[in-house]
Amino acid sequence: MSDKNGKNILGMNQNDFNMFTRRYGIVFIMIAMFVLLSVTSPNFLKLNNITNVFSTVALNGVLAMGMVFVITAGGIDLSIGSMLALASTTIGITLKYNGNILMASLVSIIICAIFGLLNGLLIAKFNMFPFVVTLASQLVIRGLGYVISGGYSFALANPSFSRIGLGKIGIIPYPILILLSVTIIAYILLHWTKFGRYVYAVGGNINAATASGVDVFWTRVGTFVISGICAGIAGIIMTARINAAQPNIGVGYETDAIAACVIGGTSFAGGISTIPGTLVGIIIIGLIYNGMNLLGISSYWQMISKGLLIIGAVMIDTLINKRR
Amino acid sequence: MSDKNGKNILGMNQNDFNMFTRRYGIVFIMIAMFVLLSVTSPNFLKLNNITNVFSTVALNGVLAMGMVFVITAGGIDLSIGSMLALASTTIGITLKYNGNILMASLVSIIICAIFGLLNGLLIAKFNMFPFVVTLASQLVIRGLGYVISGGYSFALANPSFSRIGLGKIGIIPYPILILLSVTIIAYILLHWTKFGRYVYAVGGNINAATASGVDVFWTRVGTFVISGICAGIAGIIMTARINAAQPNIGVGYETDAIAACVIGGTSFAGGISTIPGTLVGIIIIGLIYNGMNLLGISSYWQMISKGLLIIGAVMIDTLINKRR
Amino acid sequence: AESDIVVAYLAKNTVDAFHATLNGAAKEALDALVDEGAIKSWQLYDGLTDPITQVNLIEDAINNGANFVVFLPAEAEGSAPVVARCADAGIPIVVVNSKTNNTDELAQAYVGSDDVEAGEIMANYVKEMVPEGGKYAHMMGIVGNSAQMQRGEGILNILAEDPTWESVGDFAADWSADKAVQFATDVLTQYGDDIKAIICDNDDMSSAVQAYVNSVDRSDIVCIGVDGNTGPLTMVKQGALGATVLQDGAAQVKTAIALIPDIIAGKELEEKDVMVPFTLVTIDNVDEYLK
Amino acid sequence: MSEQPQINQHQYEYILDCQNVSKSFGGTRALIDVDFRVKKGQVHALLGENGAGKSTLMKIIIGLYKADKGTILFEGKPYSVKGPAEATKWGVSMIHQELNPEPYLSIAESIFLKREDTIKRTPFLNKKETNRKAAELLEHFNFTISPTTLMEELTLAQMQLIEIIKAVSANARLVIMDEPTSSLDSEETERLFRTIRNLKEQGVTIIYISHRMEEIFQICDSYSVFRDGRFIGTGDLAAVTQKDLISLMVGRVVENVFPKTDCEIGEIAFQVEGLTGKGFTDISFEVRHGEILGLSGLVGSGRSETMRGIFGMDPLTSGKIYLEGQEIQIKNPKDAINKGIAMINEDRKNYGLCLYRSLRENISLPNLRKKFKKLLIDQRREKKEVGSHAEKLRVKAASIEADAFSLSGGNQQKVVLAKWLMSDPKVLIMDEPTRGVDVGAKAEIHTLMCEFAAEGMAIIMISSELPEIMGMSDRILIYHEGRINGEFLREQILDGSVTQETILAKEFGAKDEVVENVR
Ligand SMILES: Nc1ncnc2c1ncn2[C@@H]1O[C@H](COP(=O)(O)OP(=O)(O)OP(=O)(O)O)[C@@H](O)[C@H]1O
Ligand SMILES: Nc1ncnc2c1ncn2[C@@H]1O[C@H](COP(=O)(O)OP(=O)(O)OP(=O)(O)O)[C@@H](O)[C@H]1O
Ligand SMILES: [Mg+2]
Ligand SMILES: [Mg+2]
Repeated sequence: MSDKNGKNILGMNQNDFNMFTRRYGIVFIMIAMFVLLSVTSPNFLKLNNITNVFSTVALNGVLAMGMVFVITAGGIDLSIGSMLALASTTIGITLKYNGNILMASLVSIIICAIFGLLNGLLIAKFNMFPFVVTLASQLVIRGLGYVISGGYSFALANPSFSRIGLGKIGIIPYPILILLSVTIIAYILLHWTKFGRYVYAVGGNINAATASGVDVFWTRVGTFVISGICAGIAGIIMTARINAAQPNIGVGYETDAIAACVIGGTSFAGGISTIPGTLVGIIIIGLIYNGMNLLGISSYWQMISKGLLIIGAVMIDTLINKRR
Repeated sequence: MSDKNGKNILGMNQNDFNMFTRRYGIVFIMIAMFVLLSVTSPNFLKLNNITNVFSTVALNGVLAMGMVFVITAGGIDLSIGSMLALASTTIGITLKYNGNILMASLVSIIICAIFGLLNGLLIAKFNMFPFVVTLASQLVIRGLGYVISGGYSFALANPSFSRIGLGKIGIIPYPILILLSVTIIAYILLHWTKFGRYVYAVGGNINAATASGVDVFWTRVGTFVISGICAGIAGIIMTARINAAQPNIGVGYETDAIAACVIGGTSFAGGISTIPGTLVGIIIIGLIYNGMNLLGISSYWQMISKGLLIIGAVMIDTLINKRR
Repeated sequence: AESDIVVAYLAKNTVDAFHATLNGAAKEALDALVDEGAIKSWQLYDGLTDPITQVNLIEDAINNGANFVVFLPAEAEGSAPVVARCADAGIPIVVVNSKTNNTDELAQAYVGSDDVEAGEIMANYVKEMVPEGGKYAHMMGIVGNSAQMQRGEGILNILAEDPTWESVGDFAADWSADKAVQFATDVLTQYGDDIKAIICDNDDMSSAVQAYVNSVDRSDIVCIGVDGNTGPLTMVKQGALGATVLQDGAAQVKTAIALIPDIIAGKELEEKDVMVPFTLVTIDNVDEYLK
Repeated sequence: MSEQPQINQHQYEYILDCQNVSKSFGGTRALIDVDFRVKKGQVHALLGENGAGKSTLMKIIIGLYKADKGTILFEGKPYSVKGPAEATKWGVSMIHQELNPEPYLSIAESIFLKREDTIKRTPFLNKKETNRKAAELLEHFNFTISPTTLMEELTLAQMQLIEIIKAVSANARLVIMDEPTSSLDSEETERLFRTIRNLKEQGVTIIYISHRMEEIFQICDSYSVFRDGRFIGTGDLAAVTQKDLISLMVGRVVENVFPKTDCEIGEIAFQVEGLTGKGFTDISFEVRHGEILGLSGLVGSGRSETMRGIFGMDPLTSGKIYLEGQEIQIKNPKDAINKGIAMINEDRKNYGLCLYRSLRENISLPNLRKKFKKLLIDQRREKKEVGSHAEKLRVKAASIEADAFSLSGGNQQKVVLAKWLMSDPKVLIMDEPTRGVDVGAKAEIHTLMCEFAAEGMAIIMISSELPEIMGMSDRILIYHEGRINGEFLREQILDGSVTQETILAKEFGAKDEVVENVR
């Protein structure tokens, strides 16, 4: 998936091999889960179910694609869950007064981007801890969502908006297409552009980045803006899927996004991550939910399994890498 | 409050003065809030209301007293909210089969302490990030709470358990007494014992602590055990107050505990905190809720105010100290 | 004479669609009482769907001078101390929407609906729409919540006895539309055409699930839920959703508030438990309820 | 360490006896079968170049590292400790080379960390007693400061003094001092020496590590020399001269290490005037195309600070900077790089590399803006250019996709070099370019420096190694306490009119009349 290993897989030396297992060890876990589920559940491999897994993970996936930028640059964004809610109410209100789907989507993305910008500015300007800032801004953002909606949820004025969540092109539902586009853009941005390089440098060693002429301030701010934009996009998918503007949704969604990044090999210390890895992390979480539903395992055990899987993934990562 | 400034306040030098404003600047905010509320709300200064403010903050206060140890040692514990739920179900079940209040309380504290120990061991042994580990263990702990209760809430078999939450000695409700005891013990532990000194040393500079021969491993583990114990105690108060075992309770309670620490001047980087400061942080959060309820301000604005206050407190702290 | 009654309206929360409607109706009714001079003032306290918060808030309310309480419990068990506290302090309390386990002994009155009835209405509607029977799934609210438990009981009352119907499981969708859709997709994959109905504990879920099944060309599946929120009602009107069970929250809270003057006056109430019936809303009667 | 400790007649003569100690870090062999003995009651100098393994052996003794193999006897008893706490119990304490302060503890708290007093028969800290004892200690060392001051408020030198007090006050029988004077001035150094003499009178043994030769002869009784992780020799200081010691330490032919070639020196490329900032005052100098300007001075004399100021990493209070005759403004490193200035930082780990990223990313990082103007990075061209630079510098690595982390120190340094070389700088600032670099690599880097100069680059080199300064510079500026205190030309060194002693004297602040200045 990544261009990096291509030519080294044959004749890999120890170092390359480590790099390989580190980066893609998690792929084997995903494949193992696929195989296990195909065997235990006759319905798993049905086309319907596979598209279903992917359209279910689309929402979380888009969030994770934003989160991975923030974590890679050494931050964390706890406010995306509440941004979902704000996006949803914004869409509802815009549709009510304007009716234009595109307009509503844009407004929701822009509003979330602005709050991402504020997060980033507070963090980069005053050197405050991302955890604390986004923990606090999360309250403010959710509060605003309630204030502008008065706490009411309401059906969308333009019912065709829900096609974004439920419509298809051919056999592929829109949410999957959105996730794919976001993933491709994220891949290009993180792995192929200068900005992506700077994100890795800032997360890897902020002093070295400064000394190499990287604009650390705007790089950090940029990651939070990206996270905001992704939250806005995810908010559109979510609003369309539930076909209503609800200010109380999205609680705890940051957890799954962070989990996807971490399972996908993103280091919490910053500087290490891949977009394909994150995608795999997202799919694994989707498979936990889907597989356990198909097998009739209760949601309590799903919760427990997810927790154990996160710990397991990080522990394996730590043991393979033996480093902080 | 702390012994350090006592003799220096008169004839303070610049250094001491900085320390003073850093540590106790927040006290002035608390006093300002007291004055403001006394003026604007005729009911605020009633004895009943004051005891009520304190018994309301008792739960969050006990949690914050555990959290401050973890943060001071450079960690974070996101699992305390779910420990509340586990404690609650444990108490319910123990009371059902045993009926002994003391036994039920002990069991709940021990179970939470064990999960704290597990958190700590994973973090200190494998050098995993506290955020990730406790984010994951939170899911496991809450899942277990659901599993052992079957997801159902039920009234306590021994109704006199609720006296812990609602009873009084003289005019002072038990929860306040519990908070006071926990605060005093935390104060002694953090400010007067070797363990406390080591907590500061580990959070301040883990390498220096190692070089000085501090047992970094067990110090870190210890802080998580303390946090677990505090969550167990808070679980008792909570269960007694609602007089029921509820597995779905305590979601998001870690936020207020972290906020109390941060408002009280605890540095997220570790190594800086005071117990009196944390207590002030707790009271300030309690005053936000109580004051705004008395003034009839909606819960949306309470949420927003809390968020802004956290950002404000940290920003002032950053500006005063001008350091990472 | 000036009334000295200060009403504390202790809400379950201010963020769910259903409760937002209910709180809106309460505001109207209470403001009217203030205008009439029947009460002096009133204030809303937000319980944040958290029993501990409610237990704390009742103290704030009392300190703030409240001497009458209208209470919407967050939990049947956990919120019970609120009612006990009022009884202790001699403050009259009217419980609305769902009962705490001590409501019958301690509260002045209860106004609500019988959630078992709601479950039965849903089940009967499903039976009527699909006479030949089949498999159905049940999307639950947050497990352990009394509305969730009683609605489930009502569904079972009807369908468990019916040999033509078989449950494929109860799913913990936590009242959340998004989660319900996720479960529904998995259920459809697993059981395909055998699925004839998806019964939800609220209609945020049922409307979202119906929209989903329609989008995968399974509009034959009957989805139904409880509440009668604006969104689902709109869908009923548009024909996208067959029916919803209206829980007339507004009527509940209005009825409860209407009791206040009588209770203050110390009048004997005709009935301590006032039940506001659920209504099945279909395309035929939707216009009455959609404003 | 399974062998039985042999009880021998040295038992009472040697307090510490290390035999065949080896230690590797991944591929780096830091210690190879080292023997190291210290006689009781002596001040023993441990000498060796950077990276010789001195600190590593000391960290093994204090319990921070575990030896791969070897035996250590302490007063004849087999000695193996799991951590510093246990070492303290044996009577060993250490002043670490890298300062490691506990920023938020007070002086008293940090001196007595892990040795806290408790109130009698309670577990509670006796802060009064701790403060009193600390005050006493501070007074004993003529250090007028309140024991309740926080460590973070102290200057580097004060922190160093506290570290010394902390180690000395532990009532140890063996005190290890790893470069204790690196941030002390001469007066404070003299104070330390008085303390050392005091300790010696009390029968305490001291291992003294320093790169300052004068100190060694002033205070030490005996010496051991390490080179590249091996034990080279030991003896009494009375029996050797400074020259002997240096040749023991260096032990290699200098011509290979400093292959300075003469090349054409052109126009003035870079000039600063009256530069002042934190740590340096009124610095003026110029460098020409093709010239290597060496900056020499004692540790802490302000050379690095000057360069950080020029490069936009720290603010300047005043002064002007000219590039090829034009005045330029540099607000941050980005400006400097855009103008064609490159700087190799002395702190490779913190400022040089992103250790967990690939060589390719590290090398192209400062060059992306200039060389890859398109939206997307042309990865094929990047690989080609990075590859060619890595090849030119003969970086030894699995591939350019390997993590920087996996490289040896010398190769890491070459990667840093490559990243700045790729930016085609007009001016190259090299702060300690060969720190922690082995002989072979050192010679290679020096060869490369000559090549760059021949291509017309202006090079400013800071080095704390006099041979490197003398062997590589066209011109040498001497720093003393943040000011320039002299200037020498390569000719003067070649004709022998300027020697190490002359330069050292200048570094210690000698006035002009002592040493003849040609300019
Ligand atoms: N933690 C470590 N990990 C990897 N390599 C290390 C580590 N510590 C030391 N080394 C390497 O071991 C070798 C010896 O280092 P050491 O610090 O002992 O040298 P030294 O003699 O103290 O040098 P200096 O005079 O510069 O302090 C060096 O090559 C160094 O890079
Ligand atoms: N991290 C630091 N914090 C505070 N002061 C420092 C720090 N680093 C250096 N200093 C002080 O700044 C002054 C100049 O140090 P600088 O590093 O520039 O010296 P130098 O001549 O480059 O020596 P070297 O590079 O050999 O250490 C010294 O007084 C030193 O004590
Ligand atoms: Mg050393
Ligand atoms: Mg330097």
